[in-house]
Amino acid sequence: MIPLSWYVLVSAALFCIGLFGVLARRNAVAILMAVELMLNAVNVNLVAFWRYGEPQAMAGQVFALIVFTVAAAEAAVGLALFIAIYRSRDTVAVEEIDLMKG
Amino acid sequence: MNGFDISNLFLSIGQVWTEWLLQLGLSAGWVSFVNKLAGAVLVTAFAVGTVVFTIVGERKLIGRIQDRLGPNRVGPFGLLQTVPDVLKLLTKEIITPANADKVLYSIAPMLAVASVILIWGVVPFANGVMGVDLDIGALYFVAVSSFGTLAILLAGWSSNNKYALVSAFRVVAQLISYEVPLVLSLLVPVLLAGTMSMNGIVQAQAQGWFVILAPISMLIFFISSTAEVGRSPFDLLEADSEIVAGYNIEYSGMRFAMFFLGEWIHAFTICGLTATLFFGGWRGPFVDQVPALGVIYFLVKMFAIYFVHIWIRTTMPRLRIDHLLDFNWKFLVPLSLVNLIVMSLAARLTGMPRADAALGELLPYWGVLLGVNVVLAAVTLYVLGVVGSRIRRRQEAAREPEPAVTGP
Amino acid sequence: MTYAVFILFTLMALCGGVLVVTQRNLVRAATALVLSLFGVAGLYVLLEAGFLAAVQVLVYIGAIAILIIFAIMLTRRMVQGDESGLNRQWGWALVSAVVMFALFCYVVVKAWPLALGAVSAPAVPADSTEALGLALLDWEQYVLPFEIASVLLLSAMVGAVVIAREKHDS
Amino acid sequence: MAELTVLQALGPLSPQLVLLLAALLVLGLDLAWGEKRRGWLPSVALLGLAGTIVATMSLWGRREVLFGGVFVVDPSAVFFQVIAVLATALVILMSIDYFEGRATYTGEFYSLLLVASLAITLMAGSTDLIMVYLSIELLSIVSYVLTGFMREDRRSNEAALKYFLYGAAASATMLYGMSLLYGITGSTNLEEMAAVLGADAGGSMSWVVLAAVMLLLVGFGFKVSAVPFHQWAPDVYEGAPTPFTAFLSVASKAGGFAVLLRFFLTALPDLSVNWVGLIAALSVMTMTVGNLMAIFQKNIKRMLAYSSIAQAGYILIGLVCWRHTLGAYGGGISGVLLYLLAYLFTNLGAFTVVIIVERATGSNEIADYAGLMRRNPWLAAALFVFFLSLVGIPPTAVFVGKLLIFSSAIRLGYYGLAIIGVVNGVISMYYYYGVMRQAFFLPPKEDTPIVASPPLAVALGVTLVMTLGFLVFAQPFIQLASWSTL
Repeated sequence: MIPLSWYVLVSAALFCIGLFGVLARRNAVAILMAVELMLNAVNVNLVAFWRYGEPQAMAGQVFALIVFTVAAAEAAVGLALFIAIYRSRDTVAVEEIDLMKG
Repeated sequence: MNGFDISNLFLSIGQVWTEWLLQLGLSAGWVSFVNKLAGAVLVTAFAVGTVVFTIVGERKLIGRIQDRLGPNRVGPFGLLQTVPDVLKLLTKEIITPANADKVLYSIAPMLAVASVILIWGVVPFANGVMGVDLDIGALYFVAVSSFGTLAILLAGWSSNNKYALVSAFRVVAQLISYEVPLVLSLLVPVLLAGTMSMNGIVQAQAQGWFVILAPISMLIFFISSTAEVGRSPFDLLEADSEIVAGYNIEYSGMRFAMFFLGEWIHAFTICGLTATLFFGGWRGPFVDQVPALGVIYFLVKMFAIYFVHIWIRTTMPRLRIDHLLDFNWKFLVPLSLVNLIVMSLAARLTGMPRADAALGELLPYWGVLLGVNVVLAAVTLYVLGVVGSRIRRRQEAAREPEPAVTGP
Repeated sequence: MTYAVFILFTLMALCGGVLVVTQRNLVRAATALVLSLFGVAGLYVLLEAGFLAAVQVLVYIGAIAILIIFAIMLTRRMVQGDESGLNRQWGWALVSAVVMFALFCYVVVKAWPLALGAVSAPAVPADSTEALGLALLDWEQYVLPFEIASVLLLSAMVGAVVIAREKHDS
Repeated sequence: MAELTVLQALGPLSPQLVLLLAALLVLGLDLAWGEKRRGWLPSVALLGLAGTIVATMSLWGRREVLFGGVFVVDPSAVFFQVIAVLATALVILMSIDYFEGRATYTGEFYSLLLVASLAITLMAGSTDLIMVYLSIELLSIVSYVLTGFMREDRRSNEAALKYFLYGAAASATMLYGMSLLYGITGSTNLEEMAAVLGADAGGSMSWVVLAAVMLLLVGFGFKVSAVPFHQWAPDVYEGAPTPFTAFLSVASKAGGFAVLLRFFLTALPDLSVNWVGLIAALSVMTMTVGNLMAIFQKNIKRMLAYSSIAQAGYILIGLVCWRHTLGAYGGGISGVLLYLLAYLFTNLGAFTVVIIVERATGSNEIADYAGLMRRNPWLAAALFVFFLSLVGIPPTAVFVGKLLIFSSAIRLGYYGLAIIGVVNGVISMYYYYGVMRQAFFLPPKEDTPIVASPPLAVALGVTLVMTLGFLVFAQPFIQLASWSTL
């Protein structure tokens, strides 16, 4: 069997890639995609811990399912916001959205 | 191993084949790998091979319905017509538009074909004769289908052509919307069978085909799967008279052929699923004694449903996009939700009959479920009638000031 | 064999991820996201969570990724910009991500051994999908999160419609 | 604890059920009633909240573990439920006139506001990481929508986008921490987690737990807007519809603290990692940065945003002093709870004034508060009282909270924290005085008097009375807070 730590490392790598995307991308949609990567990293962790912990107790899988649900809801609301903001100013580049500063 | 059993032809062939491989000196791990590979090749070959005949069959049928002869030149009765057609398509030049996104442009057709062939992995041809008997087969089908949407979306976008893009938008609107009633109606057989395994669903229909127990679900599934395939009257993703040919307008040669192939496979795949989920799949007389018969029953059912598809295709005009979406969101989705709730309540209240229940025990079960469906259908029709007449009255009231206008 | 499959899916997930955060073209980035998500689904299969793998494909690829691509297309004027997809502080972002990863590696390796041999885990019960379903509806387990999740979806739906709907011109 | 049957389990959940029903009812009535009777929707929502309070009161003093340990009802949860419901009711009063002619979908606003309130009540009782995460996200997602509710207002849009991006990233980070905690302890239940961590004698888990706690703090810190996770707050406070800004500053923050308290005191009480130091550092940064940045603000909503950040810093001191209990009334945690309640009335009062002025002048610039004294002396006086309370001058409401928190810090020997807190209070006087100077000593730009519409006047009256008479009126709450020390 593959050691648990391998999965956790893959998940850590995926999380850090997502983190980089969140910090470095200009476009709001791209940032959202990076956040999705982070959430996936979390899910890899959860499922791996479920598998190598107690597979009879479903906590990890339930948690992962809840993360799916939340991710879907978040994406829907986020994309609705992007569309609304795009209507009002033709850009979703985060640096150009700067009406308020201080 | 208990020798070769002709009544269970396919499983026996599998056994003989496996033993032969083992005798060749392969290790057990390799044998299972080779078996899986062979299974995949077989299923794919079946899917692709069937297309060759369904194309001819469909063209001839459409011809008859439209009072023509259809193809009749190549081979006996024109049966081999597809062969030169395929050759022609494959030898055409593959053109990539100058500003297309090349990577995505070439990925899209493969994805389109893959998504439908993958579905065949879980369709049972006979009891146990299937790619994999996943315990989540029904969910797998829905999941894999989503690649098809993605493929069309990518094809439309990467072609850098506005008609293709418009088509891609329609695709998202249509396919994603119709996926909702599709999944909701799919849940009813899952609920009645108590399993998501495709084979398990067929086995559960020993107590009556689900088309009898849940006809409304069957209708919803049938309608929304027609929309998923994008066939008339839901063929507006490629409405040739409006957006030339839709998402695949820029494609040619082999790549176009792949879209074409994917679409045709999808068309009868959906029929195979309808047969499996609602019409008892491989079930039929004497199938328990002679399991090999299941394949024949399954194919007969599948093509019978496919015939209805073609029939509809030739007789129904295309819908408009707003009508199409209205129909889905304002009719199909609410109906399938209500249907799901009602069916689960009814199934819960009557209780599932045992696997070996006699006819006398089964009849009340059938009666209740069928009765529930009839009542639900009656209520639906009544509501439709009331709403429809109200809308009509409003339209007439709006029309009155202009008596000069006639006709629709 | 399992290792090869693991490495394949890991590569899919990670390479897809890297493409997501570096690709300038957003539709390509979204396609890379699909690749990455598919790799993750593969990892679920390896972990014997088939149901989650199917849900991953269905929800993430079938809904979220398509929604994202759709939003990109709707707002497509900005997709074809010439500027780089990264902002000015991308160097710092890279450094912090790498440092973070190094820290995680340290922590993970301290807690869970890397060694290949002697890895064992209890077998997954055959009906784990059913167990999951029962856990979600069990009064002594997760029925409350399950119900709250539906409230969440409902409010998100109402909210998204309110926000994205075009102005009324009744 | 004994297992409960289905009906017995629904009883302790009745506040949440009533809230949910009210939210659905508002949504449904909005559809059914149409334009004409939409004006009644806030009343329906208020009625729902009244029902919730009644249901909450029936749980006074009870302790129940529900759904196999996913959710609990205890005095602390009840306390936060009260906070959530009071804040929501006041915010609804404040919004009735605010949206006139500004936003179309007011029915959805009230409905989603009730859902947000529901989310806070759930956060207060969650004892399972799954439930903690889910209720935080429910609050967040509804908050994104409500922040961007004025779709035609570009500031509102922009605020929502920023809130969304920061929030999504913060919650994903927090979630990663949760997954690590689950991995190391094998459970998502806070109690079980505490048991596993307590049994970990060799400290082999401490690295992972430390990493997980830091990741979790990103998410919790985001919700309570603690520095350095506060960047979203000023922009969001400025852009969001003002009533919702008020909600964010008190209710949403209280929810964050509810989770923070529950998590640290249930899952990590035995200091398997030294989280007290982390919280103390967070507290110092939050107070100082919040107060210093507030000085430079020209927009009152932004100023209140930074002030609200600083207040979170004071409250965190209370968590640092969690070990301290002082007779029947007091201790660090009681201090946190009472501080939050006092802050609720005070800050909502301040925002009520802001809304009244915004409706009259159409502006949120501090410069436009010039001559408020002449245009409406009551308003200026009320604002003065609220600011006194925010600084923590006796006998106003927040003074009580500050007293409890600082005295706990001194008793436990955290002199440094107490001194930084007091110094920060002095700094904060400076910017509050800036507004007061405009209001009392500078001539008005226009002479038209400012009048408050009836609902706003009611909100102002309630908050003012509670701010001034906190010691008198809050007796039951003080008692509840002293029970509530988990």
